[in-house]
Amino acid sequence: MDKLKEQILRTSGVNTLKCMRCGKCSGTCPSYDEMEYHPHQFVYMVEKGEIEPLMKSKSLYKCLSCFACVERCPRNVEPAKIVEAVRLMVIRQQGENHLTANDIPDLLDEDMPQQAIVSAFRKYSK
Amino acid sequence: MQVNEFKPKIVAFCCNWCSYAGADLAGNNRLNYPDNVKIIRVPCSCRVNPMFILRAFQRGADGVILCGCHPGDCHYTSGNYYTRRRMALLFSMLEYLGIEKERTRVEWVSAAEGAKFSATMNEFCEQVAALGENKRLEDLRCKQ
Amino acid sequence: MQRIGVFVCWCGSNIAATVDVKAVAEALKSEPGVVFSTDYQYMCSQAGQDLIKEAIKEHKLTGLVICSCSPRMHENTFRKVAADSGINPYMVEIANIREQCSWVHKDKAIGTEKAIILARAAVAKVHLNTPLTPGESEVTKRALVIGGGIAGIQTALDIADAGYKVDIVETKPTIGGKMAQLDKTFPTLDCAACILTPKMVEVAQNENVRIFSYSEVTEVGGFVGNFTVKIKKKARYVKEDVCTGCGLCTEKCPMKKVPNDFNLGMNNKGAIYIPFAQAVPKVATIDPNYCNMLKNGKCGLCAKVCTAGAIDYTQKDEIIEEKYGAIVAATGYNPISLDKFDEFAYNQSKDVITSLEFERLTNAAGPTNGVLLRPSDLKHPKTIVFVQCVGSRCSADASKGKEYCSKICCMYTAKHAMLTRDKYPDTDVYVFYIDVRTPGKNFDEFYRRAVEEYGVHYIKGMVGKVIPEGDKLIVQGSDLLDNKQLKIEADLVVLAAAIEPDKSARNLATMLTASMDTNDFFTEAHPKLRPVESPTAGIFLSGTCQGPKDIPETVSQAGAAASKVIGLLAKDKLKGNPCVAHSDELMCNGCSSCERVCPYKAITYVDKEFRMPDRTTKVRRVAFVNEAVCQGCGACTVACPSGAMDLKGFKSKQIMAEVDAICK
Amino acid sequence: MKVSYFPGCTLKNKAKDLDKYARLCALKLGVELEEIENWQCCGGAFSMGEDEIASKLSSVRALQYAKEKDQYLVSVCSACHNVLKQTNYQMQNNSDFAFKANNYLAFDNPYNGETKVIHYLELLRDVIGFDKIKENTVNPLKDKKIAAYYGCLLLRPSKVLAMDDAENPSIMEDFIKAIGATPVVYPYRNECCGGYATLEDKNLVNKKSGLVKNSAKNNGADLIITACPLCKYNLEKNNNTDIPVVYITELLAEALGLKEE
Amino acid sequence: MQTVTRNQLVEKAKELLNNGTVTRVLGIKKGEFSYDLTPAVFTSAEELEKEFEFNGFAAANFSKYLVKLADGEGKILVFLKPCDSYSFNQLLTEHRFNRENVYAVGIECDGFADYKKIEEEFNDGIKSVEFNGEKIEVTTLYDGKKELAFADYMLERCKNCKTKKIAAFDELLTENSDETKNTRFEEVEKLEAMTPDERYAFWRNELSRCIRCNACRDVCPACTCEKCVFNNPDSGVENKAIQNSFEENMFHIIRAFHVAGRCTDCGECSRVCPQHIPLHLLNRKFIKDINSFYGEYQAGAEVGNRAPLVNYTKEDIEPKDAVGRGSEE
Repeated sequence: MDKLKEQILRTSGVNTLKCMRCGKCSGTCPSYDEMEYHPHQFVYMVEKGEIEPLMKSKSLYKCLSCFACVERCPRNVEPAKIVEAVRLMVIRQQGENHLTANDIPDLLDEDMPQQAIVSAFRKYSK
Repeated sequence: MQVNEFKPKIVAFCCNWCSYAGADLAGNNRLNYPDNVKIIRVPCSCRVNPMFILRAFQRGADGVILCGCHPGDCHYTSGNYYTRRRMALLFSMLEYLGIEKERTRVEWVSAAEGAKFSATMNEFCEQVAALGENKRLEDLRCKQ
Repeated sequence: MQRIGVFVCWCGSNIAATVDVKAVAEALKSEPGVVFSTDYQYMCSQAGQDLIKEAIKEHKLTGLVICSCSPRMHENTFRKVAADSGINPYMVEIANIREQCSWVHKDKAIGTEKAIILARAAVAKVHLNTPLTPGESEVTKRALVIGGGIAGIQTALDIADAGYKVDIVETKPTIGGKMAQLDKTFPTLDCAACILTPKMVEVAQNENVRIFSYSEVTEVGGFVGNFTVKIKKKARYVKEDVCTGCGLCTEKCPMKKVPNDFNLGMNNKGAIYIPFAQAVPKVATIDPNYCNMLKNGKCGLCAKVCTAGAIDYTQKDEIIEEKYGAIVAATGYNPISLDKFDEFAYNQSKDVITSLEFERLTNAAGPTNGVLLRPSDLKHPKTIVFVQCVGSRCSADASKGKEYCSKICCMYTAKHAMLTRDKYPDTDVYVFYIDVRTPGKNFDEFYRRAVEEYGVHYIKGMVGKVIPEGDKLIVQGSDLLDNKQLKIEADLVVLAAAIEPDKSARNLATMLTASMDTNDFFTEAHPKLRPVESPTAGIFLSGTCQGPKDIPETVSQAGAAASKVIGLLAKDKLKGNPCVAHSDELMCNGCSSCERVCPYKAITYVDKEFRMPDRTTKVRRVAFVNEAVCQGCGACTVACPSGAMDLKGFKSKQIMAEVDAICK
Repeated sequence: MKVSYFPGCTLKNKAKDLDKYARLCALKLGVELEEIENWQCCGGAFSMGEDEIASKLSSVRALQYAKEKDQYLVSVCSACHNVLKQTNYQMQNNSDFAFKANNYLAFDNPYNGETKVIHYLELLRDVIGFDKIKENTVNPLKDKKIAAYYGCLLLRPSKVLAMDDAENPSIMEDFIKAIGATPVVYPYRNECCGGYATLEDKNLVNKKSGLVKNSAKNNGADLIITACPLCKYNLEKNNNTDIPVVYITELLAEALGLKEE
Repeated sequence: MQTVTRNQLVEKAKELLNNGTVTRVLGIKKGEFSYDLTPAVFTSAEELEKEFEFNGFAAANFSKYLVKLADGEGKILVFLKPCDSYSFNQLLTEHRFNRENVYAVGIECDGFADYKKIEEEFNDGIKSVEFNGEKIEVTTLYDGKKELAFADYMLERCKNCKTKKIAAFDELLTENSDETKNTRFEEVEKLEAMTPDERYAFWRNELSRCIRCNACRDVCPACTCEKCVFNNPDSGVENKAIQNSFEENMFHIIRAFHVAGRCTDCGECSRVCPQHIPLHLLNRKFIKDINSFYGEYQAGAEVGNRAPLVNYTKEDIEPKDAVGRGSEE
């Protein structure tokens, strides 16, 4: 098997073969319109081994980890875990952090809770 | 395989409806398993009296495995549930008497699980072979 | 001492390629008791069979060992050969040297050695075999059909037509089942009532059929040909034979707020009711949970208006006991509860309904008299979204829904969509589908017509969420082919809920000792070759209790089940399986252990007088096996502490002889 | 009764009210929130990678702390709660992960998911009981129509969070009823506010939060309550709709007469 | 020392004989020595006065005798100690005698002395053993009179008495008690903690002493089969007399399995074993496993209970998970 795909499957713990291509994940995704690749495509493309386009896509950072797709998937595929695994694969690479400490001051306002910063860091950088 | 490698004697009791059919399926699909496994057909795993198992050990078997339908799938609806209790207690007792627990096994094999049958037998044989001959329960006089 | 013949089959090269068949035949010659041993290319062929028959004659054989393929293949063939030659068929044992030897070993020396051992074990067993004769039992010429839907009705009609008596037990006050609730049927679009109600009348008028409506099976005993069944006739507080079904009471009943379950709670009925106009039997029933007279003794209006004098507030449940030769389960299905799927807002909006509710909404006898009005405000819905596969095809670890495809939803949804567009062309109809599955005569054509002629919008994708906003339902789902997320403003959402077996089926299966799968569908004896029989002898399956199916399939299965029942009832006596348990009364302690493990209630106890060594007599309780009920599992033989219980054909000594032969 | 309490970073800072009133109200209702010593930030979001271990260790430490005290582990912040519950679930069901986590932390007694993690709302419902809140309500919020905002983290994944029906929840509505107000049920109450995307995609967050606020308002609510500081922030930053957002604990304090003016 | 006295029992027996409640009394007959006791049937007040005995050695479980004796004319009186009462119920569950033919008087029990232990203490030459309160007075040929503490010389089963509750009776002669103790599995646990080799060595040492006198089987209240499998040529395990390894390998395992789930742990097997083999450790292993796998179960606690081996649940433990579980707990 393709190494990238193997790594994604291991990190995510997802069995992409369980997907029956119903598209409910994409029907439910709140970030759908912001995404170039949608949740069902993440699952399908990983299954086909087309990982690189996903790694390059901004869609990775649009997933809100809201678990709606995980909750509603009739096949218990857990698409969010696939998105997360691809994102981890990217940000674990040297110099590929999507967010760095230097970016932060510009993004802040005085009401913003710490929670926003720590969770964004957890999702966007290593 | 080396020629002089120890080949344990394995008696496999198989229920007629699931496991025996599973073994047949292994045959149909040409899934090899050691020849030292010999199958005895019983209508249901619950037909297997602990005395048969002790008898096998007494007569020189090195391992005994009992195969039946998966719990809930018994052809006779509940036979294998009794098997499960009987064998849990018997095997626990044998272990308590110092008989290696790796010599006994219950496995649920359905009529569709030819691959599982073959894999189980390979694994069980290997496991028993690693223990060597059963000396603790056999009766030398029963051997020829 | 037995005179045993050993017959080693080559099975062409199947066996002969890995087992030296001649060496096996030769080796077996020296086994004690073996007087003849030979090999042949195809033992199961006519020539092979003749060879065995010759040998039996020539060598006066008393027992046969056939070294061949699995006994599951040809045991019966060789038993018949034995019987034809005057040997008891149970004096035959098979050594499985194909599936469990030649096919799984490659080395010929090893295969040959194992084949010899397997043959020896079979010889050791045959030495201890005894002739067995199957027992015979009488057949009660009456059948019971449990469930009065289309499956039960058709089964009963077919059995009755063959001249046998048959009883239908139905829990509801009327027969008719789900089909009575449907509007039109696919793919012909004829109205369900028009084709069902004549059958209901026919079954009611057939002199061979009795209908126990508003009744339940509470106890099943006995065995194939001889079942004893207890049926509880629930008190309906109306004398069934007196009530004329005029319906006056139902109009006068002051209690009007009883949810009408026939219309799935979408409107109300009285506390005394007749489910629908064509109900069979057409008699009233009082719901004791709502009737004021039954609850607190105040009212009694129905009794006053009933000119026939049919009302009886003192009626009690009644237990009827009847004997049957065969039982047919036809318990049907229900849509699943949608509580776990509230992303579709079924519990949050009245305008999200199930397909069965949609049937009632479009049915002329339904709550809206057949005019399609949505439940919340009784307005015409202008946009309707149908969602398929709600709760079907879910993976086992998804912790909700069913793993199987409910099979009928694609077709009825196409029907609903088509009928809506036909009657209300100004309505937009969308169907979200994962796959459209339409195998069946004229089925796909039907679905294509919905798309091509009626302009139903089929969208490949699934709905993620239904958002009730104002008086609209925003249906958010994906259109996979267009790679878009859609938000459709709908007025009505119809969910094709998965179907599941009726809840009563599990309890019934226990009573019948019939097996079920993990989804509570009854299991058939063989998925291909015995699809309408349960593995338990004398129990047959009809309709959706066995698996999801549509009406044509149900009716054909009902006919098939009926033909199996007729085949059984046509026999005067039944032959059983002779490999059954037998208790040696001299050794039996009467301890009940065997009775407790018997899955078939085949063991009873009798007090028997025994002569003691000192010439006195003693009465002891001993086990008695009903050989017609016993299926021969052997659970009792191990439970028996004294070893009094043994299993014919698989006696302890026989099995131990095999063990000894193998371990030698 | 005492319970272990994991406040989380934001409650120590921007969301002090959420924290303060949580403690005060619980105390009034007979439960002392004992802050875990030396707790470390949960990380804000649960990392779904099966091979992510280090990022979950702070949660395991908190869980072990509660286990040793034999107490419930309570948090108010939806995000902390979600991370703690998911980590606990992984400790229970993923033996490989549990083995590695225990190896890292080198506890005397290994931790295997023994602690029961509950959200503050569960504490109110299951331990204290909404009836008791009703009894202690001195200032019933009679005329208030309140929209409960669950967001995503409080309910999902429901297999793990196991707190309420994820699609049609009732715990916050029942809470609102207990303090004498009228709950407003609206369809967006369990949809995402946009979460941490607020840091870089204001537009996305604005859209998502707008849907929630509009929906609440359209259904007649005059107030939204939440348990999550980030939700509150995101909702408040959206100024298309004018509807106040407050923490559940603030509202509870008001009802119990503990609110400082 | 027993609180219940011989005279109490004799008086009760006479009363029930006189008023016609029973026609026979099951009890113990005096022997030459105080420890030499034989169960017997008494039919008259005179016999009772003369020969009835009850002392610190009267440990025999009476229930098994009812299988043969509960058939005669009229009712038979049996005195049930807690241990006996469980066997009594178990036998009733298995329909082994007719309850209506028995009148059961429950008597409390404070434990019995183990003659084998006393004997070991004195090698040989014991002339008499008397019971006096908490003391046992032993007179020997060589050492004269010696006093032993009763508590130190109790039967193993009494030291680890599982319960003092009398589970079946028509009337109680003394108080019933709820006292229970949970020490009886300690020995089993010790064995479980050993390695298989150590266990094998332990059991080989014990079981190799077996002389196949069959006393364990003959005294066992669960062994009441019309025909014992060991005497039955058709059973495949027929074996009436000693063979070299059958005893060590088969006999005791088969016997223990046969009574598994039905054994009430009355301890008679170990008490009567002339070779001092701790047979109860086999039965208790089964009981311990049953309790841990399928929930607490006491055979004979109630009449009609379904024994664990003729019962099941769909969630039962798998054999592979069951084996060796004892040592992990």
